[in-house]
Amino acid sequence: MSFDTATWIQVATFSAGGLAMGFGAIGAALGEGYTAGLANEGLSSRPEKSGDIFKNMLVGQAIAESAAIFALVVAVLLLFLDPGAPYLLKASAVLAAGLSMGFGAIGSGVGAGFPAGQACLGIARQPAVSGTLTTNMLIGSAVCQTPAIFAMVVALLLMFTDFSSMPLAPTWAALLGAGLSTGLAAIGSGAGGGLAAGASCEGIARQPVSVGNVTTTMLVGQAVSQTPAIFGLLISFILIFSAFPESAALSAAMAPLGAGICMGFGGIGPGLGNGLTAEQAVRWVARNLENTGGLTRTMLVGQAVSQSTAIYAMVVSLVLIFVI
Amino acid sequence: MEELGKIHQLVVTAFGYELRFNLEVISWTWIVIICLLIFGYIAKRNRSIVPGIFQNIGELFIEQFYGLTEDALDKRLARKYAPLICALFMFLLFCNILGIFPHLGEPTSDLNTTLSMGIMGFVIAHYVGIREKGFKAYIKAYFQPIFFMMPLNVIGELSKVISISFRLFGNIMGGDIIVLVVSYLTLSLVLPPFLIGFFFIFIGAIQAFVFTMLTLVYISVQVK
Amino acid sequence: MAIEGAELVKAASLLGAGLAMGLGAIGPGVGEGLVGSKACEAIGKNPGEAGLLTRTMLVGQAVSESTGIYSLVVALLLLFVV
Amino acid sequence: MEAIRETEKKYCSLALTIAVVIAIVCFILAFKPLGKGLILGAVFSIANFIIMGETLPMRIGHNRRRSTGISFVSIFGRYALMAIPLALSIKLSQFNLAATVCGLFMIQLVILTEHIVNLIQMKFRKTQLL
Repeated sequence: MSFDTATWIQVATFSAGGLAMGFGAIGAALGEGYTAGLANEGLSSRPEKSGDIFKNMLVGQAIAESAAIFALVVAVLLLFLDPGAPYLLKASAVLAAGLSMGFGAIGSGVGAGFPAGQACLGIARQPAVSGTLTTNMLIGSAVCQTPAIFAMVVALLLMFTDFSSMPLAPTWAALLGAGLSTGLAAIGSGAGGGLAAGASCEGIARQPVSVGNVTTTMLVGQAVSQTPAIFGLLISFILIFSAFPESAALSAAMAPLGAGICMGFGGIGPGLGNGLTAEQAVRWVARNLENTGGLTRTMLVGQAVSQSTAIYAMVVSLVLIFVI
Repeated sequence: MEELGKIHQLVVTAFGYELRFNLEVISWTWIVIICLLIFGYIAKRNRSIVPGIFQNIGELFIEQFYGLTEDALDKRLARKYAPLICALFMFLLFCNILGIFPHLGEPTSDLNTTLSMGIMGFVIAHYVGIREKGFKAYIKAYFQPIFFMMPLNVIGELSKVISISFRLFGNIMGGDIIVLVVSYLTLSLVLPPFLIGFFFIFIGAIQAFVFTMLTLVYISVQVK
Repeated sequence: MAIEGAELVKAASLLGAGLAMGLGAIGPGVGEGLVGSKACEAIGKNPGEAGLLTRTMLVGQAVSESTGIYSLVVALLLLFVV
Repeated sequence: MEAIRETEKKYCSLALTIAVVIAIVCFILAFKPLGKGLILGAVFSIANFIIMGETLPMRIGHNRRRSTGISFVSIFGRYALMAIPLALSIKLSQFNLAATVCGLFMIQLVILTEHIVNLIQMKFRKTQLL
């Protein structure tokens, strides 16, 4: 049973489009479910504030869905855009684009749900600061979208760069690796950034005077949580743009694929871990305002140490790409 | 996109080996060093009770990092190592934000710079450890908790150098590449200035602080 | 394209190195994050002991990082020895 | 429900106004596909937002798993709607693709911009008081 090149590309684009949209929607749905659950709790404790809570939920959801809309855009582009002259490498490139966008949207979708939910709960607890809470929630969930944006950049690069002059044999694996690297690494960073943002909304509801310090600590924590995603993006760019010499050997293909998988999975854990650390730091900055400096310092050191495994993964990936 | 990851090198052949000098990185590093020296000179020139703007900035750095060092080490060691920590932070901070100027890049986006800083911190930490605890106690620490953990303890120590230097390198280099690729994709419209602000100033400051803190922590772990 | 035994072993060891380090990084990453989060919580409750708590956190993280270092060692062995 | 309607009205009218203004500028400068694409995207973005607001109360009152399921179905329904302008702009040359994508994010951009402007105004007011 043999197919021609055009058929292979078609198979790849359809599966990639499906993957991108499916995973993207799952992330957003999980986030919205979390929001709805906490909004329920808030509504039951203070039904007379239902207007404010609904308003906040609507605005929060509109922002939280951006990651899913990125996925939608990439999926529709994959499905409807004319692929141009068919060459076999295109199939691998579009499949990688779908994987990157699909996985990348999960983390941001889930992550943006945390601040939205906590803000709904917070409005029920402290209705006087609902404006500040909504603003803080929006900043937090907008920052959560950066890993999804990274994934979209990689997906678009994979779709629109012309690979026709590249040799097929190791490049197909490099492109798949590039997609997996950013896509998987974005899961941890997106969810981790969301945890920090959620804690900041909770903290502001508890102690409205702390808003300045809490927002700053949240942004610093989120920025450090994005580091694994940045490493994933770095590996992706290297895999996309470096020219691998042609070689039919299986090991030449497995090296870049292994590099991508390594960085992708290696970014999940540290991203989540950084988010957990940032969550508690932000929570306690809100309760213990005088101690902001000490908490931020400990958070940064703790996050830096928990990132070291992502750095080992990056080192192994770089060795796989450049040394082997 | 061809300039991605390309560095101007001067290759000198000597004794059958090829010595490579990254000329751009060396010149950037010297720019940072000269800037810091000028800053130090200006800050120190007119010392007074009411500080001028440069003296104020200098005092801010020194006060902060002296306090941090005193927290991590004790008073006696802090007098000795606070200048190192403070200078390390200022150097890395200047390095990381040098890239916002046109035609200049960050010396820290080259692995050689960060790795040499990391190795320097590593050597200093172990030197302090041997000096403070004595050679015997220092060696003994490797055989904790049981003696055959020795190889893993050694690898653990060495991996600290890797993690500290690759973290800084990865962040700054990643920022560089992201800015380059995004400017290429969006034809340098609107977005790159914000990205440059985020990566070079915000992330650069955070990572310089993290690097300095970790060096300090490695020293304090050796001492305690 | 005939794939010989040695070639297959080489390919599998490269992919295996990637998988070992990648999957091996998840656990320690989350674990160290948990240690860090608890340390932040404790410092929030008891700011006076910040120095001691930070040191304890670092020791705990160093211990939980050892599994990450094991996978790094395994990955490097797979890359350079096999 | 009044609050939801009000929010919808505020953001939708703002988004549509901005889209139309930019589109008119584009028409004057003879970038017709750009303006058309922007309006197309913005209209569907607004439709998506309104449907989301109207179905919001349906998600309340269930447990988390149930509301996750409902969200999943509603996302797929709404995104099938939002795929229409994208597919149209890919197939027809009279709509610019990039402008359509920008239009699809109009609501989000308007919300974010409004809050950032609020934040800056708040900062200014605080410093004036001090």
